[in-house]
Amino acid sequence: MELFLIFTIVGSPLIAFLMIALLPHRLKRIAPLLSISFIFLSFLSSLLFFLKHPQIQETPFEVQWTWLQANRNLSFNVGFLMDRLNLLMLFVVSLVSFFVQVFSVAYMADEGRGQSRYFAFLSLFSFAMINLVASNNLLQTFIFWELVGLASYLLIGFWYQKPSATEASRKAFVVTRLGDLGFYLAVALLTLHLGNLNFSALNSPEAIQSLSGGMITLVTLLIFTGVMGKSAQFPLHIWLPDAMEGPTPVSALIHSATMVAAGVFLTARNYALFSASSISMETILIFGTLTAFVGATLATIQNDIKKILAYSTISQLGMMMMALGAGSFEAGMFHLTTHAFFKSLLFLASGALIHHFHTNDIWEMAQKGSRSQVLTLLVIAVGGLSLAGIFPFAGFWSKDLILEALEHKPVFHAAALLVSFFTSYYVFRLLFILYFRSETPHAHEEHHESSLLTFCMNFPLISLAVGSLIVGFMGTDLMHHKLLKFISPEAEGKLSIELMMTGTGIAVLGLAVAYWNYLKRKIQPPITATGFRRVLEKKYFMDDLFEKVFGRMVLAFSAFLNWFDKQMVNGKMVNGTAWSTLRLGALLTKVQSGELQDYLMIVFVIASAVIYFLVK
Amino acid sequence: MTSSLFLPEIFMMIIATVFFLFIFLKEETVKKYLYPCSLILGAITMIASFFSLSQKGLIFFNTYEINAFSQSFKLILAASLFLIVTISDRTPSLNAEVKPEFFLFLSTATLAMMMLTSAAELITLFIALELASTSQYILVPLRRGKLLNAESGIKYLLFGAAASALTLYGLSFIFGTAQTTFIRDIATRLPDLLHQPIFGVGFFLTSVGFLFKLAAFPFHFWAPDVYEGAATQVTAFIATTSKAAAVAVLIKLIYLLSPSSDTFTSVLVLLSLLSMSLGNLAAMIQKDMKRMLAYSSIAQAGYLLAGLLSQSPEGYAAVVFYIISYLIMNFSAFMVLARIAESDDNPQIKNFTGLADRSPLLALTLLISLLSLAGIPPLAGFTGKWFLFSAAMAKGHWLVVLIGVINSVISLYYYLMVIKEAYLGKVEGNANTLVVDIKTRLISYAAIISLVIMGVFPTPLIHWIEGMVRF
Amino acid sequence: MTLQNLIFIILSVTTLAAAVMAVSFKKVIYNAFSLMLCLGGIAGIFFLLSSEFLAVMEIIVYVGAIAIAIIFAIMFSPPHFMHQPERNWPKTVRSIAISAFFFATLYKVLTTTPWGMSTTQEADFSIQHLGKILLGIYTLPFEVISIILFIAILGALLMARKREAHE
Amino acid sequence: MSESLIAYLLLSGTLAAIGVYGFLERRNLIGILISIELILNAASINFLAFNKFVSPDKGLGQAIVLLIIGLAAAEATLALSIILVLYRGMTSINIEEANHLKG
Repeated sequence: MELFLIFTIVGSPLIAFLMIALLPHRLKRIAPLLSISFIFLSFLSSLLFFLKHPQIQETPFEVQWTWLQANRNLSFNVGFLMDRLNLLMLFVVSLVSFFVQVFSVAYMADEGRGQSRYFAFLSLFSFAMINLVASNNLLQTFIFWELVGLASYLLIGFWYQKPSATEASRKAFVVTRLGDLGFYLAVALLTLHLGNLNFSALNSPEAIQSLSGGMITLVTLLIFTGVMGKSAQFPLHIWLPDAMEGPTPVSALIHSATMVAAGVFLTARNYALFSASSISMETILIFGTLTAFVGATLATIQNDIKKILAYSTISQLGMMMMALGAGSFEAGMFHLTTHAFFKSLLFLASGALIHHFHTNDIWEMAQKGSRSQVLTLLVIAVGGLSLAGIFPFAGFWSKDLILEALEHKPVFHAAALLVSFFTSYYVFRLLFILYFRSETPHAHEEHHESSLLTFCMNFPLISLAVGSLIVGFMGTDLMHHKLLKFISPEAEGKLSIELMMTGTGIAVLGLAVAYWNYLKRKIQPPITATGFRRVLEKKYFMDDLFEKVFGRMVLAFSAFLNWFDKQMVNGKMVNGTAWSTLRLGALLTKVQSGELQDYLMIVFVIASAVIYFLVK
Repeated sequence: MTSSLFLPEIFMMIIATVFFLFIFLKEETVKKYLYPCSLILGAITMIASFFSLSQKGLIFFNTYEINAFSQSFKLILAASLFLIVTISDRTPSLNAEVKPEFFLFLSTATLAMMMLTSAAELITLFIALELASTSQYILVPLRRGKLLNAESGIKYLLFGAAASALTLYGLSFIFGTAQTTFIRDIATRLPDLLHQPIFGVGFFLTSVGFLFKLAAFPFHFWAPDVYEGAATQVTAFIATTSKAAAVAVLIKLIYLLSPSSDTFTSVLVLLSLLSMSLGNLAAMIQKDMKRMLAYSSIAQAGYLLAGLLSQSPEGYAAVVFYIISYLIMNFSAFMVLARIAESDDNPQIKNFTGLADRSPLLALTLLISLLSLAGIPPLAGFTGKWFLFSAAMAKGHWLVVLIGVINSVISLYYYLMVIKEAYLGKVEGNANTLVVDIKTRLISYAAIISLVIMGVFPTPLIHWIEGMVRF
Repeated sequence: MTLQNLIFIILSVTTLAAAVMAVSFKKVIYNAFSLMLCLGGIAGIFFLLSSEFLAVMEIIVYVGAIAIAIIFAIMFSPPHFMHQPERNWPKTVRSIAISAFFFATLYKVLTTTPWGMSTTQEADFSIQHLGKILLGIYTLPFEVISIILFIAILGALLMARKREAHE
Repeated sequence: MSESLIAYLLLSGTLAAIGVYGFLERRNLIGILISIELILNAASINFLAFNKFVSPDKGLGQAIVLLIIGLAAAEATLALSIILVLYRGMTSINIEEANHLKG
């Protein structure tokens, strides 16, 4: 029975994918139905599994078979592990997938024939992600890690005619592969040194003892490069904002809630191994902090709603990493869970706006009368308040847990507070612009969407909004730390009142600055990129010292970071690698000149050289 | 009875004769019967090879050795010929009047390759190689139309002639030092011979002819030009069957005669590294699909060499496993290519646009075969590479494994370009649906399933192979 | 210096000189005639190596068939009074360097190897013995050669037929 | 000298090197074919020299050379016919003009 359930969990999206892929043309229309019902089946099965094994916390369930038997005592296994960590992830992945797919029915309604392709890819992605989560060993995880990357690549480039989409998918691919190279090496090293890649074996005290300290550091850092690629940690974060070229539901599912969280999950999965190396933990903490900071500051000056959310995702991923690096496993995973809900909610809501206004620009949305979209704005507010960490929304609880974890590291604690400030600033900036700066719509143009489509759009929004409200409470005293205990039985999760006050205070500070800038002073939308400078030079900036210190610094510093990001990290470091590889390829084909005798010269020279070498 | 030992070859010869007789028939008759006839004959040879799997013996005055290794390879060769025949019903770039000749030369080439796997004597080996080459020299310029056919034909022939001249020169050195041409006799004298560098030189020069067939660096230059210039079916034959035969011979030669000196191994290491890096890098900028597959096959030759250079039973088994999976994945890529090819028979990568809309099955076949070529788990290509690299790693060839892994990463780039075209591209105007006949459907399903099964449950196959790679 | 040595030297010099001419004259027809001379010299070398039968075969097959076929082909190809391309000196120098490198390595290999000598006394160079070998251990290659010749001729015919079909 | 193996081997080596030179330098396809014949003949000389001085069986090398001569004939026939096809196509038998397939 357990086995059957596990197979249903991991297999149903694959069945959906294959069925859609092989559907004859006439039946392509039922693709969304197939996709949605199978992912729901997957969710139900994991729920059922949990209900049958409420004690899963104490006794994880594991099955495995031998896959590759090599000569020595080295073999690779295929298997599934069910413990509290995966079950949590399984709930998150399948539930968010389900909502996103329902939403997609409405969002992609105009796509025509492409729709079945879209749902096939979504199913493929869900399959890969669920298997990544359910794997019981590192190699299998790696395999699905790659498959997840492939699905993401296909979905980012879904709107193929747009050159920017193609470019973005290529970039996402190249950058994440760059990180995966490290992961691959880590797998190879661990295979060689341990021979058993099961997570239970990897994280056992014996394995950690058998490896030298340097080896643990090396391996964990190599795994972390993979994590950096997938979870968009600085400086490999650059693919994520570009990945917003994909359809918005895709961004909601992959680039905010699930795939990018895979890196955090992988770190959590091998937490014992990571904890064994203090250098690795420090590295994670430092990179997490950098990422959180860079992401949050960059989010403050974007005008594209998806870009705001993308940078915000980067920053939140950095926060999760900070929690992990600081040694608080449960805080990181708790934040991952709450983040999955409110961020997918935000993305879907922004998708609804984009769908309605046909633009990504928040200023344009405001011009076209975003105020009229009451429901959408309401859920954005729920998600945004949660993201900003305002009591009593989900993000509040998880963020405070992170702050608590950082309590004994003053520098990082300060950095986290700074990040909270920026977060709150850009959230309120978004809300203020969309609601208070909105013009009243001139005419009430009727949208003749069918009621089914309206339902498909609203149902996920409302469900996720409710989720964002209640999930937070599951980690609190009120609910006896249910979620936290679920993540880790030892979790304490006591929140000190001072910390809660600082967190809220910082958030309110962000609100205040946003209020000053966008409601009081009414900063105008920048006309062009250079127009931005003009904003900075406006006289009324000087009116208030408070603003001079914060408002201007925030904007200028963010602008500088944005420039640095675009020019240096993005241009030279990463694209340079891809570019030079391609150039090398072009150079090599120069040898293939089409002249037979040029070929033969090389042949004879090399043959003679080999002979010379052999006789020497 | 000795003739039963020669069964698969006899069937090949009968087939060749039948196709020869077809030349003299009227064109309508040929049109009607040739293709069904070739399918039946191909299937029969496959069955004959299957039933002679367990035979053992020496014929032709001990120059011809029948054993599990040779018989298994004959089955592989017969199967791959059968596959090539199945996609030869619609040949846009071959004139109808040369179809019988096309099949005739295919079958003589396969006959020669079967002989290659059994030859226990170097001259027999060489002559069989020449028969295989000669048949392929004719197949390449058979293509009609542009001048490219003659150009690729002459390039292939002259390059091949240079390679076989070097082989012959090497053979003369082996003959001069070992004083015999029987492989087993040489093997018994190996301890004496290994002192003499001239034997190593002779061995290397001899292997040039087979490295040429394998398209390994630096004997690969013909491959892109010939792949592009020849008809798709011929290209598929050269890319799959011919390589399998070359691999069989190289395994045999290295297994029995390998001067397992460090210098020889380092030569192989160098060739392997250069093959895979050059192939993958050059493939990235190709527009023509056949040319891209040519470079990709050069890279695959590099991976195969990585298994050969380990010079261990695991390595040889890995090479055989890989060549079987390579045959399947490369063949299915070519099958899709042949279905796509319309009038000019040289599909560009952009011709794959919207394949998923035109024919979901073909697109899926292409996806699986290309991902397998790139070595994405859990497909056969990955498992094969895993065996290859773990054999190389066991002998401490870290560099090869590292570069191999980096190369797999690079290769994914250009395979994905095609997949992206197929799955994300939209056909402009009205997308004409590709009609996929039942035979293609069956082969597609079989290819997909076997690639997945070989990837997920490789153990039975690898056990069978380990039993067969023994002399 | 024995007569045999003298003959060897004369034959070698003739062969090599003819070979050089066969690859260096700009007019192909001269190359072909030089090739015939060179092959004749090689036949003489075969004779010195006690293989009279092969010397005869060399003359009959090579000089009589292959070289003649080449000359026929030259007759079909552009007339030799047509414009001859100028010598490409960089390419010539490159080729000389490579072939010199090739020869140097061969020289090194050949001169450093201690060649074992045959110990058998009764040296049977006879045609009868050759025949026994051809129909003995070389039965299969001998048969395969016939297939090769057959398909080569068929292929050549096919090319010719194809050409007609095109025009 | 005529009784020393090395003299024959060096003769054959020189012949092969001349063949290699012609192979790399000649632009005329027939010239290239001639060069191939030179290399094949060099190998034949090798075989016969080894046959005479090294091999215990004096028929082996001769048989091999006989087979090589047969092969050379087949190869030449085929090469010439393809050359003629090429000539019909581009009214030239210059190998450097057969360079459309590249990259």
